[in-house]
Amino acid sequence: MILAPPNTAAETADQIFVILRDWIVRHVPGGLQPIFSDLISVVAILAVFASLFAITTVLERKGLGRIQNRYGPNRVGPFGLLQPLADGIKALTKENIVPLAADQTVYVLAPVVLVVAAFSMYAVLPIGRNMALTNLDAGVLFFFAASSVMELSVFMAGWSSRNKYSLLGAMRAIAQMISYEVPLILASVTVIMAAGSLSTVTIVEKQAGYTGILPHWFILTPWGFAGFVLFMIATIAESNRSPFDLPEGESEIIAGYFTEYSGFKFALFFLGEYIGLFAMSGLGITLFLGGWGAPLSFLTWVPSYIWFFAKLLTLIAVFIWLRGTLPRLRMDQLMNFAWKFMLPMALINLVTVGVWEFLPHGVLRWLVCSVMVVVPYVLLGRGLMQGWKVERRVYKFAE
Amino acid sequence: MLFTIFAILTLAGAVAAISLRNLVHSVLALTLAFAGLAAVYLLLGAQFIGLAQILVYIGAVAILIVFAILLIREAEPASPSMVVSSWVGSVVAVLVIFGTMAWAIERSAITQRATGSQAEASMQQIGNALMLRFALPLEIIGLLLTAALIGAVTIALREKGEGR
Amino acid sequence: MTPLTSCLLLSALLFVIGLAGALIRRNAIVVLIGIELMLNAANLNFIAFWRYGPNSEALTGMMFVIFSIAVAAAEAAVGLALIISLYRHIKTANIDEVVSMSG
Amino acid sequence: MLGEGIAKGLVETARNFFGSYFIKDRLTTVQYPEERLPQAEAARNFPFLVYDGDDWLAGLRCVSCQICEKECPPKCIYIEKSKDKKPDAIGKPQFYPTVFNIDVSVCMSCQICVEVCPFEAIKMDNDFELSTDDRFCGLLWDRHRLALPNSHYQKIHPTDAAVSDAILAEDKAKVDAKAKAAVENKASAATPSVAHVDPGGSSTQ
Repeated sequence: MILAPPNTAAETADQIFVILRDWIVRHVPGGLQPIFSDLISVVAILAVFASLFAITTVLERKGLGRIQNRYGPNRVGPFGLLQPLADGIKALTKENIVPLAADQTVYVLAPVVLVVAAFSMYAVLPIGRNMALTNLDAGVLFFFAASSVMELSVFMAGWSSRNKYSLLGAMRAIAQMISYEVPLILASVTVIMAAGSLSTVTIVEKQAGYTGILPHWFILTPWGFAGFVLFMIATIAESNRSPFDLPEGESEIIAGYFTEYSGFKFALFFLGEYIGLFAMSGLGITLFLGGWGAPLSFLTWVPSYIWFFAKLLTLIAVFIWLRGTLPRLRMDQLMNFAWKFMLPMALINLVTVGVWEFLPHGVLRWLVCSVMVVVPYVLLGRGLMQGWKVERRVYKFAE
Repeated sequence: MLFTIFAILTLAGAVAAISLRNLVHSVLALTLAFAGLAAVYLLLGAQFIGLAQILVYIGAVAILIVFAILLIREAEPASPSMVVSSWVGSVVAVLVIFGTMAWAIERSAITQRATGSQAEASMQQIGNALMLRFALPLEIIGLLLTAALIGAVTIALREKGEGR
Repeated sequence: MTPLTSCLLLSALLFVIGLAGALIRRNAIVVLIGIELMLNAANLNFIAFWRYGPNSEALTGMMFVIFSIAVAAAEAAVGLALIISLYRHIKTANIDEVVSMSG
Repeated sequence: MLGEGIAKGLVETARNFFGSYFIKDRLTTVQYPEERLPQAEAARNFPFLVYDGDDWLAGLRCVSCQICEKECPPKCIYIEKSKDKKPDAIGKPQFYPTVFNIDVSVCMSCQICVEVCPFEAIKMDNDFELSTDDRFCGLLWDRHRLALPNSHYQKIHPTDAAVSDAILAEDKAKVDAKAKAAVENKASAATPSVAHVDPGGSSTQ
């Protein structure tokens, strides 16, 4: 889309990439212009998020190291910042092993399907003002459709490897992904109800205003906060990250569904997993954290894409923090948590949104909705923890 | 042009789905057919249906079938024949049915007088239709899904005294 | 060939492929796959008639497909539960061997 | 309440993360090739042959009795005895090893060779950086490479070295006393002039 020329310096900085793209597109013959415009955006998204993946791997290892009283990687380049490069070279030069018993076609196809599905989620993600690749009418639905394809690729990888650990990992992963997809979608439905639209761009626009200096983000409502927490927990579970990393629990089933993958294909799996995580976090930002909007009204001069990536990096930092803190769940705990806590909470949250929309603006609806969220949380939490005996562990043979 | 490509994709997937010996392969071919069909829906302007198709059929039904295959451990059936004993009659019946349908489509007047209206359904319209005009069917579908859920669990549950 | 005709032909082909799978193959799961294909063929018909037929703003065809997808999901769940139950009783998913009631 | 423990854990890890930038105790890693922890005195890794004086060949304490070769559990020691004799640490004429090889890749650092050696000739070194890119010759250490002066032993294991030196000194004293007694016996038995020719004289004392 060609826009009117910007007026102020801040606006130019905000739209710099859009202007740049339009400028490049103008030098292309007329018939090819729309395709070329999309192509540039796609290439930019691929490049930006692939490098974000590289940065995240090194940040994650350094952060986890600091949490565990040690330095992370600090040998390759200054502060170990070139570590992803070294890892990439290693992955590319490693021998590309395909097990003899493996189902060749499916085995090779699985990582490709995963990466394609993960990247296709970015098509509807607004990473800045006027910076969504497409503004689909059913954007959120598209997002979940793409993410559901990832389950299939996990199954393909696990089944085609002909390895019991791969298959077990795939079964676990699919069971987990299906279980947590339900609260994930239900948590998003709250926002869809409040915004009255499935289009990601519209949802961001609905959160654009300010009251005083505080923005109209959905997270700043009782149901939005609960929804955000549910959404993020489900996101972690969907992308098989710690503490929900049972499908690839190294101590139990080696590496789960990508046990048999090596070299470049393994790197693709790794990439796909992180890209999926970023996409899901991006959707969380879009739905609850106001997308590319500034957090305070006097900060609106900062370019929109900077806010998006600042929020994304904050969420990534939280993921790393959680990974460094929490132990892995057991399978029964995982399923109990999904079906006995997340699902009822998401359903109650759905009702809360309805109440919120019907009650008049004011203190009353804050009070009612807070109670509607907090009371079930306490009760469900108590129910979930019933039968737990938290006591100091006695070591039989130590001391 | 695009329609032809997606149609071929769908048909190839469908044929592979019913003809491959390995059951998991046939499910993967089935997902190909579903994806092709979703693309056809998108091409026809039914965005919601196309995406719901991917979400439900690829994300749920295909995965469900795959799980069932793994549970009954018969991914590669050992039996020499893949087809039922009475397959000749079935083939004849299928061909007759296709002939009839093709003949009907060719001769039908409705295909000639199709208006080709370009109206696309926005999410707003679909939502309104579901919540107002089709509210009762929606509720019934919800009831049906719940019933199916409970029914499926009841059927598949291990019966008492049947333990390994 | 008008667009509607090609859609209907695709749907008919899909239907007979599904029918062939349901009638010819011995494995119960392939039969289920065939049934799913037939349902999809019907969905395609609805969409095609919604798109090219009169009164497309009423969205009747679309609604039909939405409900049909929901029904298909329920059908798949129950069907697979039946197949698993069957397998547990007679240790096979081969429908030729399920003959205990044929006398 | 649900989430309480999670919050506590998060606080703890956050303290670790930020503390690692300021507090030494929260970042205990030692950057190995550049920094090293001091080794404990009892640290041991691989045997070496002790020699006295400056000439490694002349000063080797080993008399090639081959007890260590026989006792070595993985049989990583190979010794060839010399045909001639030379005076050892305490002055007795003894055989010496013409070949004394230890295979680094086979040695399991058990210290049995040290325990059985009656001559204080083989001791454990604390050097652990033995890796090499030459997997044949680089891992088979000959007597020259194994020989290290007693001063090195005194430096790395001062307590053990003191004990070992005391034993040697005692032995030497015994030998000297015996030699003196022999000399005196001889002197009393034979002509006194012979005593001046005897090479086993107690010149050091």
